[in-house]
Amino acid sequence: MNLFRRQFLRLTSVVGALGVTGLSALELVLQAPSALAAVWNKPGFESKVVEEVMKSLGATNAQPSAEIHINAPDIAENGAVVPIEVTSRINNTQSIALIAEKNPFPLAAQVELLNGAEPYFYVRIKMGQTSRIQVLVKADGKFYTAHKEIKITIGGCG
Amino acid sequence: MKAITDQWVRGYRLGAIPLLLFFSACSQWTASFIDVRSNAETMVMGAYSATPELNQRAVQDPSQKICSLMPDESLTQDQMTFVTDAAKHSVSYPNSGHLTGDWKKGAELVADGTGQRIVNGQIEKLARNGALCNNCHQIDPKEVNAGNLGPSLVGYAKLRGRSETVIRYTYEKIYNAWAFLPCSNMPRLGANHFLTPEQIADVVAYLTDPQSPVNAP
Amino acid sequence: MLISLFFRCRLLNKQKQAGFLAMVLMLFLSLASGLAQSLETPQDGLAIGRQLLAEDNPGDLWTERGKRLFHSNRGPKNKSLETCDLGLGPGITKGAFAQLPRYFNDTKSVQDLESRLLTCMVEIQGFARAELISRRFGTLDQDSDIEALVAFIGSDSNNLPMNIGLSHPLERVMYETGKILFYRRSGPLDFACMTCHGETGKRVRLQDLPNMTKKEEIQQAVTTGWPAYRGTHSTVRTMQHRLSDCNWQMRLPDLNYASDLSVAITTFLNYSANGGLIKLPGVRR
Amino acid sequence: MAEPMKIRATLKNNMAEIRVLVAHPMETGQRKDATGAIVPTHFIHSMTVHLNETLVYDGQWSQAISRNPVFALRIKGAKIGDKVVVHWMDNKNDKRNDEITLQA
Repeated sequence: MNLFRRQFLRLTSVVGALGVTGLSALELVLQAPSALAAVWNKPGFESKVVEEVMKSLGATNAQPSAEIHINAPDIAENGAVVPIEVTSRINNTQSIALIAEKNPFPLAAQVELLNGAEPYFYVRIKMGQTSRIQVLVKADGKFYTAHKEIKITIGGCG
Repeated sequence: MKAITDQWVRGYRLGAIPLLLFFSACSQWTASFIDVRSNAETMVMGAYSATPELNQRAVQDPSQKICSLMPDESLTQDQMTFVTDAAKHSVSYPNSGHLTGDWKKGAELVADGTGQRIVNGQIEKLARNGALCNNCHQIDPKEVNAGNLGPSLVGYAKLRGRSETVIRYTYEKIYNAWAFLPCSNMPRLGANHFLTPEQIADVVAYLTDPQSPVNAP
Repeated sequence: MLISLFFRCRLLNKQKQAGFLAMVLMLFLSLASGLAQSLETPQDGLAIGRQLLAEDNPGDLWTERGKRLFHSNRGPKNKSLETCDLGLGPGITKGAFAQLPRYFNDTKSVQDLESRLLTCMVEIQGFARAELISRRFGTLDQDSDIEALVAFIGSDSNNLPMNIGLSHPLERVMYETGKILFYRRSGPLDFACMTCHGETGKRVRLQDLPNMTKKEEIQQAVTTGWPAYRGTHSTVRTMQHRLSDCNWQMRLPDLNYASDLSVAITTFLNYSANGGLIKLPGVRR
Repeated sequence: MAEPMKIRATLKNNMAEIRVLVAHPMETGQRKDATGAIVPTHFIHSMTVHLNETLVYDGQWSQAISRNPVFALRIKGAKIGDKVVVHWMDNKNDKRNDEITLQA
């Protein structure tokens, strides 16, 4: 069973028990184009603490890996658009998650790569301040991690 | 006030554009007929709709006029003397008589690129203007966000010492750079009332104090 | 050391000399490249980010929206812009940007893309000029139609060379006046355009400043410049916005939208960029 | 209401690279508008990609993704004529599907 499906089960039971309204996990799943689409990792995305994000992913024991390559600027001249490209060379990479440690909500994205999708990830994120970004890769059920410091500057003359 | 506004508007209306329309019927040589320089001034008057006081910023003082050199022009000896003399006479000093202030205050000023900008007719509300230095100069060797329009000032006092002559030169250079190099790119920060004499003294301290990161070993 | 090597060279016979020179050259190159690597300029740390940001341009979304806006019936008169003459005939957008600013007979004036759009949107679609001007620059709360239209029309000259004719006398006047304005210093900071854009390799903070007195640089600046997607603003900005922004940094009052001054400077710059291949919208910080 | 996405695809040696531009405000819930009122959180939380009928990319996003999002993915074993379908949904239940057919 993969990471997100497990979460799906856990979350739907939470939703069921608490009767959470609004953006309900169950609703999301029902509206997604495929029954396989993951449910939103609410505890992870709404957490303000990196450790709790890791817990939500089940990645507390992630091992550092040199097989995760992060291509991102050392200095970003605009915190509103920080491009981050990740390539994993770890066999059987299943998912990639991105954490900007000093953001108000550190977990920025998590992506499950299935059925031929390469262990590759690219997205642009907002960063409020200079911070370390952490990448978590799940492969063969185990978690691996790599990180990079990105300095955010105020460009222009200001 | 009203009179100035009227003059502003009238200046534009009576300006070169209607004249150009008249000439445009003629031929290729129109451009050589009309005085493009006064046409440029007319356009400046038509480009801004702020209060007369703010519009006045776009009007050139005699030194700015001289310093607006076109690529094929160079300063005459008389112009050079005029600009330099005007600059030397402009300099005033802090009431305290001290040309060096607090280098830590100077550090904040140097990194600050804001002040006196206008949006929707309003000048930005700030406690003080920044000194804008890092826009163009590398000064603290560790500052990443620094420009290079001006020379690097890293190790300023290590290279020059901090004699009274150096300190006086530094103060006056920031106050009015044109006193030393007429028409240089550097703004006349003191003479244009962008910085106060006390703020300039703080920046001088930042450049020359042995404790300042600028002069770190 | 190089000097002593040079003198030794002279003592060698010609065959050896060639080999020796090659060796010296290699030594020099390796020293130079080593030096280049050890020099840590801030630009090195920025390079990856700039490269990645240039790869995908959200400005393309503005281009698409602008195209839809151009062809749809809008405004109090419920008309499209398909009768708008941008200089090449009613509704012709392909290649129009490459020849702007230009003289228009109906308004008896030289107009850049934006002042021309204002004319069309007022005359053809019936929009109020003041209303259009108040919404000229998009904000995070409200998109600007003009920014989208400019992205579309600009991109419809892609792969064509900039080709300003200055065939009408008034265009020549605009060019000459724009040139004077480019060098004109004023304001509390004594700046002219030239102050920042007259030398190669200069930056204000971390932002590279194109040298507008050098052909290749001005071509690059104009043909890949504005309209451009501004990352910090999350929208496409136009040339009028660029001039307005420079003007703001120069501590001058708000520059009137589509003022003669702005058209004159644009005429000077665009003419100087003639021959450069257009690739719009650009991408900027 | 949502604007179409812009999808670019290149196909080389059975490897497709898909690059996507999305028009979306991605509001963090921390910004104030011109009147000083807080703009409510509004962001895409689900981004999926199907190759033909098969789910290949199952993304969950937060409000930290930049305004007008840009993302990319690579798919092995793709061929000419394959259909790539991109779908997003945001926290206001606004959603959008766009597709592209792979070409040589």
